[in-house]
Amino acid sequence: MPEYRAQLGVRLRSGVLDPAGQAVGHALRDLGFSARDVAVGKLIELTVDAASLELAEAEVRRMAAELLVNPVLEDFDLEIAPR
Amino acid sequence: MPEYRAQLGVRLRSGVLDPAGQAVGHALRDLGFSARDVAVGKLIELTVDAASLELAEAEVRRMAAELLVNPVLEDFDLEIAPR
Amino acid sequence: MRADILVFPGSNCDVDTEIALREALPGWQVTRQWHDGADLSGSQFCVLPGGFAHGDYLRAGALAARSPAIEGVRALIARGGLVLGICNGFQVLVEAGILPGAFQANTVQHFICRDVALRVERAASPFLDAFAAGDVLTLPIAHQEGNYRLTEDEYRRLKDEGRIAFTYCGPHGETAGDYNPNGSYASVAGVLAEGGRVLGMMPHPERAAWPAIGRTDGLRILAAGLATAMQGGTL
Amino acid sequence: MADLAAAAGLTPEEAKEARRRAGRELNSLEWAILGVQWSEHCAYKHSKELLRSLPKEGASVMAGPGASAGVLDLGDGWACAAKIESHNHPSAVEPLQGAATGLGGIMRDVLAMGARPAAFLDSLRFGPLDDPRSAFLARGVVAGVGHYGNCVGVPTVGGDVYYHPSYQRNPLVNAMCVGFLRHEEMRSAAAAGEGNVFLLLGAATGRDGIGGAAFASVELQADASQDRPRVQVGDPFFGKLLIEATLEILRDLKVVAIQDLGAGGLAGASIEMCHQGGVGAEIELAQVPLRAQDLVPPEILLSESQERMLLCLRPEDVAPAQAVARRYGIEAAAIGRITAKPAMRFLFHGQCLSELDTAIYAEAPLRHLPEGMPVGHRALLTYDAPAARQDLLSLLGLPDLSDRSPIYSTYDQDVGLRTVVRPGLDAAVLRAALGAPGVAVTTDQNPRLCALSPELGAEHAVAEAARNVMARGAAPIGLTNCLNLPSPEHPEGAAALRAVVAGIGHAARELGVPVTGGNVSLYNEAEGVAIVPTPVIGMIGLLPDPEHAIGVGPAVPGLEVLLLGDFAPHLGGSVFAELKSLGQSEPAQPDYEGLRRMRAVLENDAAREAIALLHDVADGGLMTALAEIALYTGLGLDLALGQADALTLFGEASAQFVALSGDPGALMAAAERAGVNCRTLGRTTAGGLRIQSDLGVWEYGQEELQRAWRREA
Ligand SMILES: Nc1ncnc2c1ncn2[C@@H]1O[C@H](COP(=O)(O)OP(=O)(O)O)[C@@H](O)[C@H]1O
Ligand SMILES: [Mg+2]
Repeated sequence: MPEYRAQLGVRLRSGVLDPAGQAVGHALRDLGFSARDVAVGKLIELTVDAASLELAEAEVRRMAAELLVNPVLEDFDLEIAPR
Repeated sequence: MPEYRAQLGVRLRSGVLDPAGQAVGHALRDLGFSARDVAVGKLIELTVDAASLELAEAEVRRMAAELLVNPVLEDFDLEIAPR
Repeated sequence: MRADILVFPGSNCDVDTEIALREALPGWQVTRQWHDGADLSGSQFCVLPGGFAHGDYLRAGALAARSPAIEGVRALIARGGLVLGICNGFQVLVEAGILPGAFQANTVQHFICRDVALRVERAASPFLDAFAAGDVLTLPIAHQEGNYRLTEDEYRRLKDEGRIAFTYCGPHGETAGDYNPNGSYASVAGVLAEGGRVLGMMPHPERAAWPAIGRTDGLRILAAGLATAMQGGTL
Repeated sequence: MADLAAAAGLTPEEAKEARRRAGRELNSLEWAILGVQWSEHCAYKHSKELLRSLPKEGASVMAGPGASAGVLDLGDGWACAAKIESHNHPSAVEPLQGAATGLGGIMRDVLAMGARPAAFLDSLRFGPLDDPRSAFLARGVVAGVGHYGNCVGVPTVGGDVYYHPSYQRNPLVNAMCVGFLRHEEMRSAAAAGEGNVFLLLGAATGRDGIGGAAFASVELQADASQDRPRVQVGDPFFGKLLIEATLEILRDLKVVAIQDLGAGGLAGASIEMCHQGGVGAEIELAQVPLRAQDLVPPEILLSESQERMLLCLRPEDVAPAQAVARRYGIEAAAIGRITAKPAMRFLFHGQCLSELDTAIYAEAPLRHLPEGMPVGHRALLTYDAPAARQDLLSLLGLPDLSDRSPIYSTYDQDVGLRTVVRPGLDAAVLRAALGAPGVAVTTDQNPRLCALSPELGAEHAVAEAARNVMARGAAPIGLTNCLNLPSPEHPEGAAALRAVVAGIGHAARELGVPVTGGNVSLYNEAEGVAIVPTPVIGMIGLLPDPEHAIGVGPAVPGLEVLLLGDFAPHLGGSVFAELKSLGQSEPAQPDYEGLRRMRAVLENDAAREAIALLHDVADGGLMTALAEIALYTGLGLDLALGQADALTLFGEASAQFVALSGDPGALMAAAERAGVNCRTLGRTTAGGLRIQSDLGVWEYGQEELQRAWRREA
C-alpha cells in the first residue's frame, strides 16, 4: 500500500493564553532581539499507509480528532504527501 | 520598519531518542491507526522587525542559535515572509 | 466495599494512594489495577492517581484518556459510584471529557511542589461532606501542567451548579493576592461532575493522609466512601 | 595498528600491555572496547590504589565498594542502598539531558542491588550566576533533575549547591540515589552458572552516547559542542516501567545476577558481571534489540543508550521474565549465555568477532600519580552592631547561602510517601516503608574550604554531612562519596586527589563511619581552568523511628533556644572572611571529639525527645544558623548573646548546634553527662529576630530576613 508522510502543525487557538510563547518572547527580548507575538506549538509528523492521498488525509484527520489535537485549546493545519 | 512572520519547525536530530514520538505512535496504533515513524517536534512562530527579508532571516537564525533550538539535539527549518 | 486504583504506565502515585486509602477507608478492600484489563465492575470507588501516565507525552493525560479502562470508569459513574482524579488523574478525566476544561503548563513554566492552602467552596459532594464552605485545607501540589483552563461561561455554569470544589487561597481563605500557583482560571483547584460523585483535583490528598506526622487534611477527602455509606448513599 | 589503540584513547604503554596480555595483536572491536574499559571513568586507573585506604568496615555494611551501590543495614530486616555519581561533562554540553541521565544512571545502580529507588539528592556546582552561561547551565541542570526525578516517580529530597568561578566552564552535577530493600532482596552483579542466560532488559539500543565513558575521562574542549553525538537522552517514563519490571522479575524469579548498563554500555556490564563471577560469556550482538537498524557491532557493544539492565538468569526463567517485560511494554532479549571459560566471546550473526580473556578487559593497568602541593593567610577586624546587622543580611543574600526553595520546589519531594521531612534545612528524612525504620540523608562539600586545603576541606565535608544527619537525631552509619577533581596527570591534581582521599579517610575513621562506595570524576578542567577539588559526601544516618525524627513536629513560640558544643568558631575559609575580603587562612581541623560527644547526647532518648528542632552551625556561622531557624520555622527569636564579635557571630564551627526545646532540662542534663557545653541563648517568639549583645541590640523583621534571603534586594 502507498505510504504518505503527514505533518500537523498544532497551534493554540487564538484567544487562548500562551504562557510558553510569552516566556520565549521575554527571553528573546532579554537577549536583545525584536521578537513579538511569539507562539509555541507542536509539529507532529507521521507516516500512514493508505490506498490514496484522500484516504490518507482522512485517516490523519481522524487521528487529529481522536488524539493528536485538543479542540478545546488547539487548532491545526495539515500537509500530507506521498512518501 | 517592515514586519516579517517566521515559522520554525524544530525536530529532534535523526538518531536522537524521541520518547514522545514513540509514545504517540503506540497510542495511535492502539486506537487502530496505521501510523508509523511518529515524531513530535515544536512549531515556533514569531514576528520580527527588519529592514529586509534577508536581515529578518538572519535575525531569526540568530535567535535559533542562541535560544530557540538546541543544536545538541535538534535541527530546524525556517519559513519567513513579510507580514 | 471496594476501592480500586487505576494504574497506567507512568502512574507513580498509585502505591501512595493505596496506602492513604487504607488509612482513610478501614475495612474496605483496596486494590490497584493495571489499566489494561482492569475490571471495575465490583468497585464502589475508583481513583485515578497522580503521576505521568504515558510520560505525559503529547498532552498530560491525553494518552491514558484513550485507554479502554476509561470505559469502566464511565460505567462506574453511570452506576453512581465515586470517582476521584488526583493531579494526573484529574488531567485524564478532563482529557476523557468526563470533567470540563483543559490543562496548560503552569504559568511559571516549571514544575511546582509545595504545600498550598485551599478553600472549600459551597459544593454538595461526598468528597466534601467533612467540610463546611469556607474551610481552609493544606495540601501539597506537585505538577508541571496544572494551569486549569475554563471559559468564563463554563466557570459560571460550574459555579452556579455548585461544582467548584476547591480554589487556591491564602492562609485565611482569601483569594485576593498572589495565591494562584499555576495560573488556573479563577484559582480553581478542583471541580465536580454533575451530582458531585466525580471529583478532579490538582492537589494530592494522599500526601496529606499521614496522621503520625501531622498531615491529615487529605484523609477527610479520601474518606468520601465512608461518608456516603453512612448516609445510606447508593454505593 | 597502533593508531587504533591511540584512537581508542590508550597510551602506547597501555597498548603494549594489552598486546602482551592477549599474546597477539587486537582487532578494531577489541581496541574500541578496551579504550572504554581502560578509561579512567571505568577503570579508576589513577585512584584505585588510593581508594583502598578508605575505611570500609562497619557493623551496618552489607555491601561496600565494588557493588553497584553500598548497602547498609537499618534493622528490622530493612536495608538502605545508596550511591552518588557524577555527570559533569555531559551536563556541561547539554545541561538538561546531562542531569536527567545522571539521575537515571545512579537510579539503576541502586535498582541493581535489588532495592526500590526511593529518593534522589543533587549536589551542584556552578560558576557565578551573573555569568550568563553559568545561569543557563544552572537552569538547565535543575530542569533536568526535575524532568527525570518527577516523572520517574522518585522524589528529590535534598542536595547542595555552590557557586565558584572555578566551575564556570566545568559545572558539577553529582546525583545520589537512595533505595530501600529487605535483606533477602539484595542482589549482586557476579554472573555464574555455565549455560545461564544474559537477558538484556529495557530500551532498544540506539546510537546514544557512544564512547561516553571515554568522554568523561578527558578534559573538556573549548568547543564542547563537537561532542554532541555523545549526548544521551533519558526517558524517565520508560525508566519508571523499567523499575517496575525489574523489581517484579527480581521478586518472582531466581535472578542470579544483575547490573545496570552504564559507562561502556553492554560491553562494560557484561565484562564486569563475568569478571566478578569468574566466568565468561558468549554474546550474540544480532540479538540486541536496536532502535536504528544500521548499528554496527562496536556501536551495539558500546552504546550508552539509557534505561537498560543486564540480568543473568537460569534458562527456565527467561520466558517468565520476558512475559513480565511484555506486560510493561519493554524489550527483554536473551543475548548470550555464561561460559565456564573466563573469556568474552562476541558474535554477530553467528560469526565470532572476538574472543579475549575477561580479565584483560576488566583489569586495567593502573597509573602512577605524579608528586606535588599549594595554601593561604589571615586578618583581624573591629566590629559593631550596625555592621553586624547589615553583614547578616548581606550573607543571607549571597548565592551560596540564599534560599534553595527555588531549586527544590521544582522537584517532587513527596512521591512515594516516604518523605517524613522535606528539604529546607539540613538532612531530609525518609522512611523505608510504612512502620519501618528510615534514614536521614544529605550531600555536602564546601568549595571555599577545599580551595584552601583539599584535605581539610574533605574532612569538613564529612563532618558537615555528619552534622546534618545528626541534626535530625540520626546516627551516621555510612557514606558514599563523589570525588570531582582536575586532571590527575598534573602534580597539583594528583596531590589534590591524594589529599581528598586522605581527608575523607581520616574523618571517616574519626567518626566511625564506613565508606560504602562512590565515584571518581577526574579531568574536570576546561579552557585551562581546573575546578576546586570537590569531594562531595553523601551521608546516611540511621533513624529507627523516622516519624519521630527531630524536626518532624512544628516549632512554636516560647521554646528555649540553646547553643550546644564548644564555642570555638574559626574565620579560616568562612563566608564572612570572603564577604569582608579579609584574606583567607587555612581552616582548623574538624572537632571530632565534639562531634562524638554530640552523638552521645543524641543517643539519649530523653534528650532527643526534648529537641523540637536542631540545626548545625556551618557556612555563615552562628548568626546565619539562627537566622536560618527563623526563616525555616517562620518564628522569631529573642536572643542574648553576651560577649560578641565578628568571630563569635560569623566564625564557622564544626561541632556546634542550635537547639529549640520545650524541655531544656532534659537536654542540658544529657549534654552535661556527655561533656557537651550547653548555653541558653533565648526564646522563640512570634515576632522577628532580636539580638542583644555587648555590641548593642539589633532586630530584623521576618519579612526583612525573607527578602534578603530570597535576594529580593
Ligand atoms: N541542589 C539541591 N537540590 C535539592 N535540595 C537542595 C539543593 N541544594 C540545597 N538543597 C536543600 O536546601 C536546604 C538547605 O541547603 P544547605 O544550605 O546546603 O543545607 P544546610 O541546611 O545543611 O546548611 C537543605 O534541605 C538541602 O537539602
Ligand atoms: Mg546544615
